[in-house]
Amino acid sequence: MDFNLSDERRMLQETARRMIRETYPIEKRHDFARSEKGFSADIWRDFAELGLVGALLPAQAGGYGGTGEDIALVFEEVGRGLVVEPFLATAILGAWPLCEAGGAEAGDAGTLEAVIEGRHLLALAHGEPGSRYSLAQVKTQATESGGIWRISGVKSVVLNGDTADDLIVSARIAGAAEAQDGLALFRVDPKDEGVARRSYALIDGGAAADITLGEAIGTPIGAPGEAYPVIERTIARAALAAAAQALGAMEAAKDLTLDFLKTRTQFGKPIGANQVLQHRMVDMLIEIEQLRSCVMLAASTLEAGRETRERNVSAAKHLAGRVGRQVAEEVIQMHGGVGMTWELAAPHYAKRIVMIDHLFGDTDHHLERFIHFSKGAA
Amino acid sequence: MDFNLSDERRMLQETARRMIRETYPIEKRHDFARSEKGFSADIWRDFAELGLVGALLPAQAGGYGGTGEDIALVFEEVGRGLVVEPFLATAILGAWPLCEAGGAEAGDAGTLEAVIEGRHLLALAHGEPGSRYSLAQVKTQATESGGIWRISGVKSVVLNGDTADDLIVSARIAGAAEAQDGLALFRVDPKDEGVARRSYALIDGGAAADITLGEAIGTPIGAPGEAYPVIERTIARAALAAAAQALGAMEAAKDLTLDFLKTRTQFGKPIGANQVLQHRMVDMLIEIEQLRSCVMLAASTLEAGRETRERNVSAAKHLAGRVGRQVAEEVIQMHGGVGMTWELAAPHYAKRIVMIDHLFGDTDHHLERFIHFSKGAA
Amino acid sequence: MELSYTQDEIAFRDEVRAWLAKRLSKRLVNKVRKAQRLTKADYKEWHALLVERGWMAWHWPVEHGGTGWTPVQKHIFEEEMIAAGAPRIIPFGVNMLGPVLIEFGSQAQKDYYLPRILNDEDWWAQGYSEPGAGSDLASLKTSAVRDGGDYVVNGQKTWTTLAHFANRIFCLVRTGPDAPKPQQGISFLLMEMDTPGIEVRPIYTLEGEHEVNEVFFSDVRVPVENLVGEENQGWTIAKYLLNYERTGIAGVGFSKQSLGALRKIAQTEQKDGRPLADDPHFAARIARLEIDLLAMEIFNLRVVAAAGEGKLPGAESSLLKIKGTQVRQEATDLMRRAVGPYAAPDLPEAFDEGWNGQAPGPDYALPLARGYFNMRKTSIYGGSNEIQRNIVAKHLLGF
Amino acid sequence: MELSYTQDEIAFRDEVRAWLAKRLSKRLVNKVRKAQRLTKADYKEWHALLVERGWMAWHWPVEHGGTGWTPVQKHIFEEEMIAAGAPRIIPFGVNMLGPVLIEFGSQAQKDYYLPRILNDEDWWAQGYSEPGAGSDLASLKTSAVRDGGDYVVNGQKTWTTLAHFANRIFCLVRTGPDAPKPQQGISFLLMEMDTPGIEVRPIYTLEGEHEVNEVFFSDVRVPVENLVGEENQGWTIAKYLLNYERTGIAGVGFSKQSLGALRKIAQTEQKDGRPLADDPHFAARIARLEIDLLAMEIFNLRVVAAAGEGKLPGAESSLLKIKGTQVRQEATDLMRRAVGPYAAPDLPEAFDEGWNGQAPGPDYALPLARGYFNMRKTSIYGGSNEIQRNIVAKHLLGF
Repeated sequence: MDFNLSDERRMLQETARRMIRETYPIEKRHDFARSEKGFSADIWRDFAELGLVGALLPAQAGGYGGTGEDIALVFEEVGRGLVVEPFLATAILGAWPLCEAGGAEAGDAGTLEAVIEGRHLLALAHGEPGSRYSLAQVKTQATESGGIWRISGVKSVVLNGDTADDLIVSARIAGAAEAQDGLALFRVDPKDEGVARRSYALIDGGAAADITLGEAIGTPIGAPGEAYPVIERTIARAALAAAAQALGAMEAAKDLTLDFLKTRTQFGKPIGANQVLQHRMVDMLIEIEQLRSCVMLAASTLEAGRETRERNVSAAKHLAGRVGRQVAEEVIQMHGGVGMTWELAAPHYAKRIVMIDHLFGDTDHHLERFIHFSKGAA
Repeated sequence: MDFNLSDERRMLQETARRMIRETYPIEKRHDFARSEKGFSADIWRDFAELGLVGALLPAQAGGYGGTGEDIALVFEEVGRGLVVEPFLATAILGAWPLCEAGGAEAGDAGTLEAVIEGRHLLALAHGEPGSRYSLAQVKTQATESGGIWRISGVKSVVLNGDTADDLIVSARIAGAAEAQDGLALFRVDPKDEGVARRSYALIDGGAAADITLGEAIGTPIGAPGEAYPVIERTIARAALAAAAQALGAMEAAKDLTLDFLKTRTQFGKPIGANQVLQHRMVDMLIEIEQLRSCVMLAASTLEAGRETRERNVSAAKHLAGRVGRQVAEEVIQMHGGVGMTWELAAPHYAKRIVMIDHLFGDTDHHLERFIHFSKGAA
Repeated sequence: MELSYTQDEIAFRDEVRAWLAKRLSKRLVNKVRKAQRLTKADYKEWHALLVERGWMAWHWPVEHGGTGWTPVQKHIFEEEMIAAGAPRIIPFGVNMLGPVLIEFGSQAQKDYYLPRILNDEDWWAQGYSEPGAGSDLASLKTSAVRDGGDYVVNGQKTWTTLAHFANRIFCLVRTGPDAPKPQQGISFLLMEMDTPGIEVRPIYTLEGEHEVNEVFFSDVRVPVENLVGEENQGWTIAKYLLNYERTGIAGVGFSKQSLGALRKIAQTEQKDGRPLADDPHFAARIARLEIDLLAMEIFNLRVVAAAGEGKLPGAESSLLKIKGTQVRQEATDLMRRAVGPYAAPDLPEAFDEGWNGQAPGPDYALPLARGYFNMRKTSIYGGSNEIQRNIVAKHLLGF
Repeated sequence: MELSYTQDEIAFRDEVRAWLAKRLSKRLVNKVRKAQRLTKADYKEWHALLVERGWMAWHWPVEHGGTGWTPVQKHIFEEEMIAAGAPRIIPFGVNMLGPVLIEFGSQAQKDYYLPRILNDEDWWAQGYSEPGAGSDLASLKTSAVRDGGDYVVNGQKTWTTLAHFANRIFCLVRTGPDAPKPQQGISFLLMEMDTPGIEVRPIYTLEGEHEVNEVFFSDVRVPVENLVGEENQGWTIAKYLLNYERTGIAGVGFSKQSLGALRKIAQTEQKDGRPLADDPHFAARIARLEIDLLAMEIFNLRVVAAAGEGKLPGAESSLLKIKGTQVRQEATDLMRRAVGPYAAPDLPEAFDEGWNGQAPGPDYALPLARGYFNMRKTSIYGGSNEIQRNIVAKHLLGF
């Protein structure tokens, strides 16, 4: 049993933390987050050069990491820094289907190399209006004719969908609207005339897009009809990343709040002299440590069998949502009036923490999923 | 809109409160609760003489009350005094089916007169092994032959079942095990050779019995096969009574705790000087006021239509369970070590409050029931 | 005990309801329902209706042009306004300064200001909070120094709601810097916003909205006649207002509105091909909220009814404030949950009246995350819930 | 990072597991599983096995006859004992007094008492708490006044677990009544229970059980040789013990046992004709508990592993204590809920070994309400959760 990071990982952690701390003050972050792209292309290339994208991908894809531990580690720092660059969209959601299904092909290897170098952006267009958090509910249709696949449907809230150089699109080639069988993934050129993108900002910073596909041409990734396991594993990675990101954001928000409680005075003493606030901080601390433990567990079993992987990822994501609400609300409440303002960093952390619950399944969704994958363990 | 008690009810409340406070110290209560009967027959007669039984029954049954408001009022005092005498078993669970279904008949009128005078005890034998909190799940069978009804089955945790002079027994004459149709109520003489009773104490004081019926002879109450509405209304009254009892117990327990916090010192100051305990007391206070409001609402609509009655009773009973756990646990926790001892009254209140959640449906059961009866209100 | 309204109260409710149905414009209701930004003109339109009907000063006694309503009537009026989708009545003039002037103002002040409030001629702002003196008003620093016939005011106020719409402001200022206790040296002063030396700067909230402001005072000269009450009597006035009857503090009407909207959303949103409202977990969340609200409504009415019998709600207001904000916040939490991924898109332009674009998801989803974050303020302003608990601990529990 | 046990640790676990399977009697396991009252003879039987195997002093260093186990091994040992259904090891001699004597005892004390603990010849009780000095040990009043070669002890101890089984007791007593700080005048004293003037009176818990006691001291003469450490050094010793490595403080093993039992019960109990475990609300309650426990197990192992690297867990123990008791209490709460009406019957006689009656409901239901109420103590004893939060606020958060 060993809870310590290896030397390589410790270095990766320190690199990421330092770079984010030094180059990413909150004002610049807001500028990036509110820009048209929703992030900074320059900073993204800097992150890539430091190896933070490659750390999220396995060797066979040209990366140098990609384990659960790597993902948790990088995304904890992403969360701590309130980073809006497209780590999730490009390095997890976009790249992993390529790694898994087509990593060996020359074409994809070139793409992944460009991804790792920060030159190529991806997005996963999977969710649809009404699909909520269901992974299998796909109504977008793909049909083949003369060796050409054409895709039609609507994809919603595609993270960084507007700026992606390639879209990874899920579509149904057979089966009922909620069947796991019959799904396929395609690479779609966003400049295809059958692709219409509509971009918008997200409330916690960054951008997403709704994408309408009308007979858009797609290149299959992996065997059409058998994409569900790839989607499930990709979303498991993304959910772990989101939980780790929430953890990092909570740590930072907790530290800011602690600092505020110690320095801001009211009725002639620091606010933190109030025992109730101290005890509530302790309760936050406990739950953050619980979340950290659960993220570690999910990270360490990300490459395990399906039941274990899904169960532990759902435990972590459930807890991220449950603890997240508590922490976000306490952070605002303990800051008082200034906790409601744009000016401070703390409320932006609160927004990010809460909105992570809307990514890849909320706390209720993952509790149900945990129950489902626990049946065997009873 | 008027939240004040009428003069008559205020007098009833004062009478009950004074009598219970003066004649019912906690040591005597323990003696009653741990006696073989589980209560004091003498005290029961005193209560009846004061009119506290009659207040729970309507005029047509010889009583002088019986509205939701009367029930809530008396049971709040029963809860405040941690009373173990068979108010629930006799005056609500036993008497109301007679009132509703057979109150006009001469035989039952005599019984009810004796009940009101404290000379006759009743018990409702309805729950069965495995029926949990379901009202319709009755496996006990009744069959008629030559004008004689014979009843066979097992009834569990029958409140005051061992000391009842008459048993009111539910049984099925038709339909599937969980159907609402096909239920009947019978009056059964507990001395019938087909009746075997096994008595035991309850963890929060008082006694109950498991009752095995083997071809026991029963007299129908109301029309056999159509008893479900009577059972439902009776249990609604009982659930309201239980919620009001929980409310009274919580008020008393809260007062004891407040007193303890102000008088017991630690680290050189009263325990109550701790701001965290003050704030937690305030949270208790809020929830107790919420419960009080909900009990008032359920009481005022007890005679309304089925949906309104059941919905509001379930709201109150749900809240009694939810708030009850919080209050009971805080009461023990705030008392510290002595909160774990037999000697103090506070932990006995905590036990009563928690165990009320096991009567007539717990907090989850009533939340579901509330949802069910809210469908029309959306 | 009778938990329903009397015939008279029902008649009153119907009168209010009918009036609102007739007079309140669909345009305004639509903006309120869509959580769009209300302009100064919107508020003025709404206030004008109230003025016309004689209900502007709905909190005041009859002799000053008010309605003389009972607490129950006031409660009904508030509920009906909210249910009808009316904008809120800006309270600073009519509900705050008005009662203060009636109690403490000079005859000249009453004669001048009260009619202007009654006719909605002034837009008042409230200058209480300062940076570092939010819940702790006694530590405020803005100073007013007597110089001839004027006070010269220097300092800063914050959280000044809609000060950018206001032409007047009432402020607590420090006139007695050497008073033995900090709350003894405070006075209550009226100012015009266009007095030289007053500057309003916006504060942007965490959703990026401009609703509150900072107001800076540098050498602002205010005539001595604008002092309300005695010099250094400001604390008494502030406390009078704090204890002033507040029927709407629990926000029951708002929560009922939210709950109704939530139920509709949960019926519309799908989860695995069925309405979200049928999901046992979500249904349980809604039901718990609904039960809390059901109880709180009775709790609130109990306090209102007691006020009608002359029992001033003291710490009970604090209990209602705490529970009320918990319920309101929970309602907005469930709304953002209900719409799943569609809670995330943020289109600030969609909250302007002119916008006729298409929301990424369902229309109703757009304001929900904003609403959730915005509603966090309710447990902070007007005395945070922590302050409220301190008050209850002291006054109701005797700690 | 590697969250699983090493090969060596797995081998150790298997060794412990095999030994327990072989040596622990079915009779004892049965009593533990049924929550029956354990007699003194039961504990002695279990202790004798440990003595025989050389694992009695599992917490001690090798040089004093202990096991020298790593924190991870200790953790494994505790988990396996609980999983096997072993009684608890009475900690007062072996886990509390032993380490104190090793650190502070005289050579004579070590020579005499340590072997007797190793061989389970003494049953020690702990005399710390007093009425009015539970969490606040510094205010204790039991006095020890020097008189020739003896201390004369007067006063009262309380919450003395199983003192009615003990032949010896270690006590904190006040020897320096005039010390400038109250914690400076305290000493650590060993006594024999049959010394004249010592009287043990039972305290009955809220379930009516006798597990703890009051111990009264009137003019009890204790030889000066029975002082451990220096006179007035008692506070240092008490604090040493408080910070002494506590691997089991989170009670993960107990909670895992409870969770397993709970899942079985929920599979057996029926709700509307289906297993309760399939009810979405109950399933969600169990799942939330399970996730909390899953997380806490890793959290606990992180602290254990850090201890193995020499990092003494300080305030982390407090975090684990708080969360640990919350989880244990939640587990017992769900168990009593699970059995519905059958939680209510109480048959005190059913918890004696001889009882072979029939429970009113299912066998497993009988101890559940008792277990729920009994488990409330875990957030009170050993420093209440409020005290733990104070400790964390001070030491981890720097308030």
